[in-house]
Amino acid sequence: MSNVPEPEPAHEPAQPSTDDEDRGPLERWTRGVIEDSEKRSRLYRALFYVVTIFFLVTTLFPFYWLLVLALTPNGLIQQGNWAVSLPAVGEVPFPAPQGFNPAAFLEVFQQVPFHLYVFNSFVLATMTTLIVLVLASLAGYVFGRLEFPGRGLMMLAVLAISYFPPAAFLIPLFDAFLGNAVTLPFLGIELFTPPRLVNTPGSMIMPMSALFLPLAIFILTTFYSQIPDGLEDAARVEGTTRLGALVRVIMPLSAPGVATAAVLTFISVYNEYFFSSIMALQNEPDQWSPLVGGILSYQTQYTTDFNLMAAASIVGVLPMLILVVFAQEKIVSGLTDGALKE
Amino acid sequence: VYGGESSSDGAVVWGFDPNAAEAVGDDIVSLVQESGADGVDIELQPGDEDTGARRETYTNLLEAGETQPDLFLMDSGWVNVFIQRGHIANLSEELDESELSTVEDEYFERFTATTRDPGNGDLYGIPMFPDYPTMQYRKDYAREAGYGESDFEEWATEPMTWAEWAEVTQEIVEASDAEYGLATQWDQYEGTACCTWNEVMSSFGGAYFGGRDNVLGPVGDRPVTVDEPEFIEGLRMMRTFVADEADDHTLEDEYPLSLATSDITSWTEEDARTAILNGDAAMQRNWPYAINLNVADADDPLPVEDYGAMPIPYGVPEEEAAQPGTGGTTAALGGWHLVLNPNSERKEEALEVIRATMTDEFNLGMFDLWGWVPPKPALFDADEVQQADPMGNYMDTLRVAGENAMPRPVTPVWTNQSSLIAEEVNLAVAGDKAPDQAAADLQSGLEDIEEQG
Amino acid sequence: MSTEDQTSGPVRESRRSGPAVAITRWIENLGETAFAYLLLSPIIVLLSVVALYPLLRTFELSLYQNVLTDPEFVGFGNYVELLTGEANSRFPGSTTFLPSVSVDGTFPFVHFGGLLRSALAVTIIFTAVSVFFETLIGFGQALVLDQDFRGRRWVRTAIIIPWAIPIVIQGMMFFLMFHPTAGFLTDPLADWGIVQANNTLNDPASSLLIISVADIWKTSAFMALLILAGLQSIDRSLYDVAKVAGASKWQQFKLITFPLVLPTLGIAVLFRTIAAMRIYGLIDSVSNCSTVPSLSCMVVSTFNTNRGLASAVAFVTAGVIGIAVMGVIYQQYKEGF
Amino acid sequence: MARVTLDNVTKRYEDVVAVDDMNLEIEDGEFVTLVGPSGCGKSTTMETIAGLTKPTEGTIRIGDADVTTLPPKDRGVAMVFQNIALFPHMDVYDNISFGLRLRKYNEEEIDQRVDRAAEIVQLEGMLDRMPDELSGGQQQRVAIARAIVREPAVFLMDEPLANLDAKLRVHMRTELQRLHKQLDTTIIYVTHDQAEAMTMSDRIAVINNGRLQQIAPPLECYNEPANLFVAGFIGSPSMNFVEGELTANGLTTEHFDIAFDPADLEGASIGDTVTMGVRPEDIYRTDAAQSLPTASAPIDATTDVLEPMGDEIFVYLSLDDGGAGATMTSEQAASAANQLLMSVDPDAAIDEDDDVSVVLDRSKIHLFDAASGEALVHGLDELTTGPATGAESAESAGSAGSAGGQRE
Amino acid sequence: MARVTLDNVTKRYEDVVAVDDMNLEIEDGEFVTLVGPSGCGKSTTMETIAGLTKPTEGTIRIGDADVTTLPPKDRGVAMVFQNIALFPHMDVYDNISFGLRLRKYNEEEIDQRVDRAAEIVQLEGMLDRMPDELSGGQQQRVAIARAIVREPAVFLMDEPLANLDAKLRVHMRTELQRLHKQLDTTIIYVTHDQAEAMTMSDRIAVINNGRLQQIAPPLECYNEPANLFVAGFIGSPSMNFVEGELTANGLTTEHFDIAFDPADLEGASIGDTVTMGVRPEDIYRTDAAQSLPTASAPIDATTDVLEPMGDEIFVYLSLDDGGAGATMTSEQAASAANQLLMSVDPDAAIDEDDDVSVVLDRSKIHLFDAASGEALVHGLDELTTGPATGAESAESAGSAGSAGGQRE
Ligand SMILES: Nc1ncnc2c1ncn2[C@@H]1O[C@H](COP(=O)(O)OP(=O)(O)OP(=O)(O)O)[C@@H](O)[C@H]1O
Ligand SMILES: Nc1ncnc2c1ncn2[C@@H]1O[C@H](COP(=O)(O)OP(=O)(O)OP(=O)(O)O)[C@@H](O)[C@H]1O
Ligand SMILES: [Mg+2]
Ligand SMILES: [Mg+2]
Repeated sequence: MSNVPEPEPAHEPAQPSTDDEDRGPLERWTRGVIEDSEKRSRLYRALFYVVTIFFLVTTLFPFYWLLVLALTPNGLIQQGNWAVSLPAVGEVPFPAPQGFNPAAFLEVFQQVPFHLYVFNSFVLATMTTLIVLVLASLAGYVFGRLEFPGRGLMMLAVLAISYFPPAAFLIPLFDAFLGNAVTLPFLGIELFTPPRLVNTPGSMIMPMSALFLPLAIFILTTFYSQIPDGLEDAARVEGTTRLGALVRVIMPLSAPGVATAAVLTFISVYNEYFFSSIMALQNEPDQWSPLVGGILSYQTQYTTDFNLMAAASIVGVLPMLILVVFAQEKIVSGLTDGALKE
Repeated sequence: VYGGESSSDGAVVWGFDPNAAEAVGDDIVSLVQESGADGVDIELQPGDEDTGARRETYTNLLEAGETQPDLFLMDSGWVNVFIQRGHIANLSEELDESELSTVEDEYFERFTATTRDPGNGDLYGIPMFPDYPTMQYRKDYAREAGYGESDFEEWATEPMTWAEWAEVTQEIVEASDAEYGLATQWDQYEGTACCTWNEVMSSFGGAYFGGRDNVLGPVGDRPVTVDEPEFIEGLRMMRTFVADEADDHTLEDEYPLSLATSDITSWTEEDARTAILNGDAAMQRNWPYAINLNVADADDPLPVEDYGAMPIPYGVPEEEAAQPGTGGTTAALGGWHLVLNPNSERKEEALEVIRATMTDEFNLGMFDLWGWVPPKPALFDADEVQQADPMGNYMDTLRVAGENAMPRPVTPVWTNQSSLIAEEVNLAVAGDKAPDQAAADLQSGLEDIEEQG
Repeated sequence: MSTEDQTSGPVRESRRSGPAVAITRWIENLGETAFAYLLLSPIIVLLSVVALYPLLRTFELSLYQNVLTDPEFVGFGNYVELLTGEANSRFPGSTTFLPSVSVDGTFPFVHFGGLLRSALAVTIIFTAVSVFFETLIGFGQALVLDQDFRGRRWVRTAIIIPWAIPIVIQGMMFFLMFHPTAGFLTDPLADWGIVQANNTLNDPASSLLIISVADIWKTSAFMALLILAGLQSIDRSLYDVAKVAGASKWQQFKLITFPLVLPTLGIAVLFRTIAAMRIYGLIDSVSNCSTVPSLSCMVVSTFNTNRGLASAVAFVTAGVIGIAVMGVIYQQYKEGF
Repeated sequence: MARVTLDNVTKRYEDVVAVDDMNLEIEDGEFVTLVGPSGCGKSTTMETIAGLTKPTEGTIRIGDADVTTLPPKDRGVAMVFQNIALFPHMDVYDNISFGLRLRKYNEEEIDQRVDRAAEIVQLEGMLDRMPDELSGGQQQRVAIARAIVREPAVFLMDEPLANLDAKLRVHMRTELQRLHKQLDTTIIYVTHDQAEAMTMSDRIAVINNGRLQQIAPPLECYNEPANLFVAGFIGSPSMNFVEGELTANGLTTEHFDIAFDPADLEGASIGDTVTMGVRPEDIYRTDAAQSLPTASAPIDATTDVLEPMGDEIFVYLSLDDGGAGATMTSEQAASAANQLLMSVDPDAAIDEDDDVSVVLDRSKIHLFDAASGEALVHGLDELTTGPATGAESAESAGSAGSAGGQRE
Repeated sequence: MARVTLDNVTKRYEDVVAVDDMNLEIEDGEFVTLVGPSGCGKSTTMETIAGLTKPTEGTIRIGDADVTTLPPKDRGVAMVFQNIALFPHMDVYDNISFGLRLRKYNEEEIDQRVDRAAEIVQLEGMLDRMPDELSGGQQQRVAIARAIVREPAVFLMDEPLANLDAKLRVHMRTELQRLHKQLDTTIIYVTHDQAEAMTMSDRIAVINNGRLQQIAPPLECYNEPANLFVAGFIGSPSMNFVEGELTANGLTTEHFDIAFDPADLEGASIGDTVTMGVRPEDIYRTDAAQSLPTASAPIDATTDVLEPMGDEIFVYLSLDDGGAGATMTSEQAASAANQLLMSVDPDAAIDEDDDVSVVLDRSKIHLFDAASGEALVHGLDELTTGPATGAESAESAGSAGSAGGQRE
């Protein structure tokens, strides 16, 4: 039908013309892939699975290694022979369980009251996450959606806090949390005497909130700034305040970002031990020492019980695993399903 | 949720050694109670196995004014720092005159000194046990090489030179199932600097700071004597033990190659202990607790007949030592004291525990239980000690070790120095650095630290 | 007159009286700037108390020599010692990392003597390597997770879970993998010449490599999580437009996905860079500070012996990080930050 | 070849059938407009053609190739999206040049084409604005420009002019038509603007509930709607519908009769219920209809409400005295049995609540089967005015007033 | 009281003045439509009233209160946004009930109101869909429902019906008008649909370039446009404009003259350039205009293109023989000096390329000052056909053919 000469110099430019001779099988295959969408999508899928499996293997292998260690009686570990003989290939260094000693897991529980540590970790992480989310949401809204003088500077200041090694905060905070008077730096003027906070959640939550706040602020700033103004406008006309719009519209719409900030904060706190090990003076569960404190004290007390260490580590990871399995389903993939319209 | 400050209501909490607490904790508590502190609840709280880490934890605790633990077991190497900071209770004020004089009269004063304020001599801790390492070995393997009880008896008290020892060990390895000869601790950590290397170095007539008299100072006014032939010689010997092949820095003519596993450069005490227990190593340099554990409390202990001990071999006799007060067999002096938390809310009970630990009964009981060498010379010859099972069998060796103990160079700058020493010595023995280069670098590094105080 | 007002039943907010309403109204009427600062005030308070105050104190501390035993005001003495290399001997790992390339004395005041040079070099190498690979791998993982496929939930869990591992456990894993007794990886890797066969975890280069790999293993998940969130908030209809306009998968990625996740990616890289430059815990649990002396290592290892110096190092570290991330910040700033 | 063919295309969402067994054949170079009520499946049809949605069933061909599984980028179509969907991170220039850059046109060519497109949509000088700095209409114009720069074989345009003012819309229509001619492209177009559909299209496809109702040239849809739905949908205000019964004399409704010979009527027989339809402009006041050769018998009515529109006035006629509520409007009037909507000249002297007599243009009366809605006949002028057996059958249809008459 | 008053409101973006010194007084209960070309500032004006944008200058009052700084939620306004802006994370029910839930209405009341609103916009049964599962028109209806459930004092509606089909649009118009009456609310409305503007509004505000051009009842805007812009903007197709010179005998243009006495004309004197405007429906074929009492002198022309629209046909008349390109359309015809656009009955017997003679309805001829664009007069029938001094001044304007004449 289109015998009409093309009116414009270029419609869509044609695919580079291909001369068919002298092509090897690989080239033919390549061309087949380029031209045949069916083949191409099969290739994509194959590639996709290869990549996925690669990621799975690399991330999971260390856990497998822990499991092997935990199940192998310590005596066998110390002989350190991990070679596995494969037909044709010969000896391959690969850890396979030698012997089977699940008792290690029980033993670990006899030594460390994991349930108490896990409880502490959850309380600390939940409270910190809540505080961080609330504060970071406010800041994210301010930085992401408002224009005001000093904005860049404030963001820089918040960011700069995270430049410092945590140790830089430690001594004055520790002093203050011991109940010593807080004095104005350089001037020596005594301001007030705080209550003794060591061994309480407060002494851990406060510094950890400050520590993890900058990341959350930056994440939320990015996400909040991307919500179209129109939606906030609509909410405000419907009768919300600016903060109401934040809570009802902007936050739910930035849910992937909020969830990510929450997950990152929660995990970070759960795994934090610098502050908690110092503020919980003896890493005892009744001093609100988190799980890491428990595992750590375990590790440092029995340095050659490799199987027990591994078992303790696995036990320490389990709550997180469970949380990630269930929470991510609720938080992250719930959102994905909403966003993914295919 | 956690209403009360403490979970162990009413108990005296005692910061303790984790290995002992795990293995014989209950027995120790009963022993204390039977030794006079009956009616006192005692809870042993295990600390870090690494002495440095335990010190930091205790520093934080005491600085924070925590009331618990009420009692601490403190390494003789760092009690002094706590005394300086005023972190621990002055027992001269807490104890009766008679009790104080007991300490003065009955204890090894050289060891007790490490728990006194150097200024006024006040007592801050009760010595629990001095610690001297020995060379422990598998008699069963040695027998396979043709050695017998007479040899063992001689070895128990007569130190060998490293060359003799290496030859013997080599023979044993070749004749037995052992994979290698020597297991010891040689990681980059305090234990290498204060102890294992200190012993080898001293036995070659070397010293960090120009001899025994300068060990405790004065910082900055003592020579650094590291880049010296005897120092390098010792390093080369250790390198030779570890090396697979001869090279410019090994002394393969004098010592066998591969006598030790190269793994020792990542090892600490427990690695070494398990290596001999497993039967991989023929010999192991370690503290007395390892004897007790390996022949009594381990899961699969060795019989006493198969486990021997000897003083650490030496490089040069005392007379030939380049640095004053060194040479001959040398055992790094370790040991632990019991100190009192000044903030304790159970001071009375705690003092009762302290008093109980001062009894001979306790000292002997601990020797029996866990191999804590009694801190009182009189007890060394006591029948109970000689008959203690299994530790009594090793008393002779321990005495030799004790007589040749070398104190640790603990000064305010020691922490910095020890990590530097451990690093250089570790690298030299691992073959990552030439021994003379390591010595030279260490020399300048230590000089810097000395200068800056 | 409003019909809304006439309806019974509902309580209109504006009708309710009381201070809450008055405050709401007052807040709502604030100008943009005042409103911004009002919302920021709780953060400002929190950060002043638990961040600003301690930092100032620490800075004060850094002007003293060794506060514990004999506090003596030395002004910027600690900094000078640090920069001139005089303080080198107080730190671990002063002589081991990298063959000593002497640049001493090339600058009038600052001597990049052994220590600062190794710490800087270690920190920068570690940061560059780990952040680069984490970004790459994290992006890949995020793209995988953004797909819809059976078992996505489990793959996602698997990919995230390393991030949920406490550093002490992570360190333990890798420590054990290369432990001469318990580990199994040293020999094969040494055969390939990747790590040193003996004393692996006391060898600077091998340890740095292992620590980097350990960090990449764990922290790619952080990148993946953030990037995934960015991916998911992209308006899907833009892809429709792009598809119809003729964009191939790659072009969609390049022209839509990438620019739209760029802000998130920027944040991820920024924070990873900062965190990587403060690396300490992993070093401590896999190897040690003498072998892999990072900047934070220097802080921690002097902490109990010389707090003045430790504080000074902390500030120098912050300065170094500030300089290092300037590029990223500038990028973000241009994006409208 | 850019013929677009849909064969039995069905698109089902969980519980909704958006497109239902659609068969559509659009010739190369044709301009087809899809019209239909909101939610009837126009956009979905477009999406299946573009390849953005895989049809649940059926095949789609562009030219001779089956493209059902081909990705959008290989189909050679450009689309203006109903929701506009500009790339928020690109300025106007980058948005417009997007497709060209993808195809690696050289810079000059791109510049030139973008300039031309921007000129067509009258956005010169806004090329460096970001989308959020544009008004709604400006955004829509960017979307149009983005599609037209590509000059592809098939254009899909989903309500591209909805947000433009009348003048600009007229301008854009012209431009689109010129483009259509110049490039000889196939254009599939969705609009709710009847004038647009009428003036621009070669054919109009009327869709309802996902089903194609009629596809025909605009005037055919207007004058010969295939069924009740099309008749009611095309034309604004809507056609008047009155239900009645087919008698021997023609059609009998509640208020009036129309005389014709039902025997001439295929597909319906006496006694059937049929619906009569007549457009407002085909109702005349009896006095103004002298010139009308095909007038029906006069019907008495009362004027209810007048709605002046500028160029015409809508008059709501009430057929019974009860009258309708004052608020009844065209929409209701069209379907209410006792109401007729008539449009008259703006100059006409007509008042509210007047008694008037009106006639219908018989040649413009449509009859539909009330049950199936299918059209029976368009224009009664070809039918005889009475039963074929009657003597009056010879009577000319031209004699106004005689054909049927008022009933009360 | 929900009077809405804008006093000297100006809104400036960096380099764009979106609203320029706008003064607007909208009475309580009034229905005012804002019209104007794309980008003229309608949406921005709405936003300032809603409180979403702070005006750069000026004050806004609702009722008696100055609300310039009041937050949107306290202004008692509801708004339908041009870009629809549904909350994507809420289903239809939640979207509609959003404002009610904020105000803590009880569940029952909410349910009831949502149901009613859903019924009005014909979305019953879709309440649990998510926005992305709706068609464009359905989304827009949700947006309308969201605004109307609240029943506030002031409604702002920015092209609320743009994506709806003609029928639904008519329905929605009716509903909005009923709501307007029932609730007695003030409605400010933006539309590009002239019919909508005409039928619904009490007054129309015509805006151009951010400036208010005219605010008046619809027919006034149509019949007595204040200036050239309004005249050209209102009415579709657009008014024909021909530029000419004012002479002693009336208006002289390139192709024809219109006779009147310029002395009667205020604001212009002989020699001035004026623009004459006449709408397509006010041009008649001479033979069909016998009944027209106010016809001008006949003008000879050639028909160019015919554009059948169903209910009318647009005829492009060429005044000179050169003719225009075949593709010239209403838009160009309106402004081209040698073209006139005429609309005729669909039944009219007219062909392309016919020679025809046409007359203009003098009573519908508008004159504008060509320089300022201001209207001079609407309808020349009140003016005498010649200079006042001439004897012919007594001549009745009713005599067709005598007033002015064709010029070649
Ligand atoms: N954020 C902004 N920055 C710069 N210019 C803007 C911005 N928002 C709007 N404008 C400009 O202001 C002018 C008025 O915009 P407005 O949205 O009010 O137009 P409108 O009359 O609603 O047009 P339409 O009918 O196309 O929706 C337009 O020229 C637009 O480009
Ligand atoms: N993702 C979806 N899930 C469920 N139903 C859908 C989805 N998308 C569209 N629909 C439904 O399919 C039908 C057809 O939608 P479509 O968008 O094609 O309508 P349309 O003809 O374009 O209407 P409009 O004129 O309002 O834009 C509608 O009833 C709509 O509600
Ligand atoms: Mg649609
Ligand atoms: Mg607008």
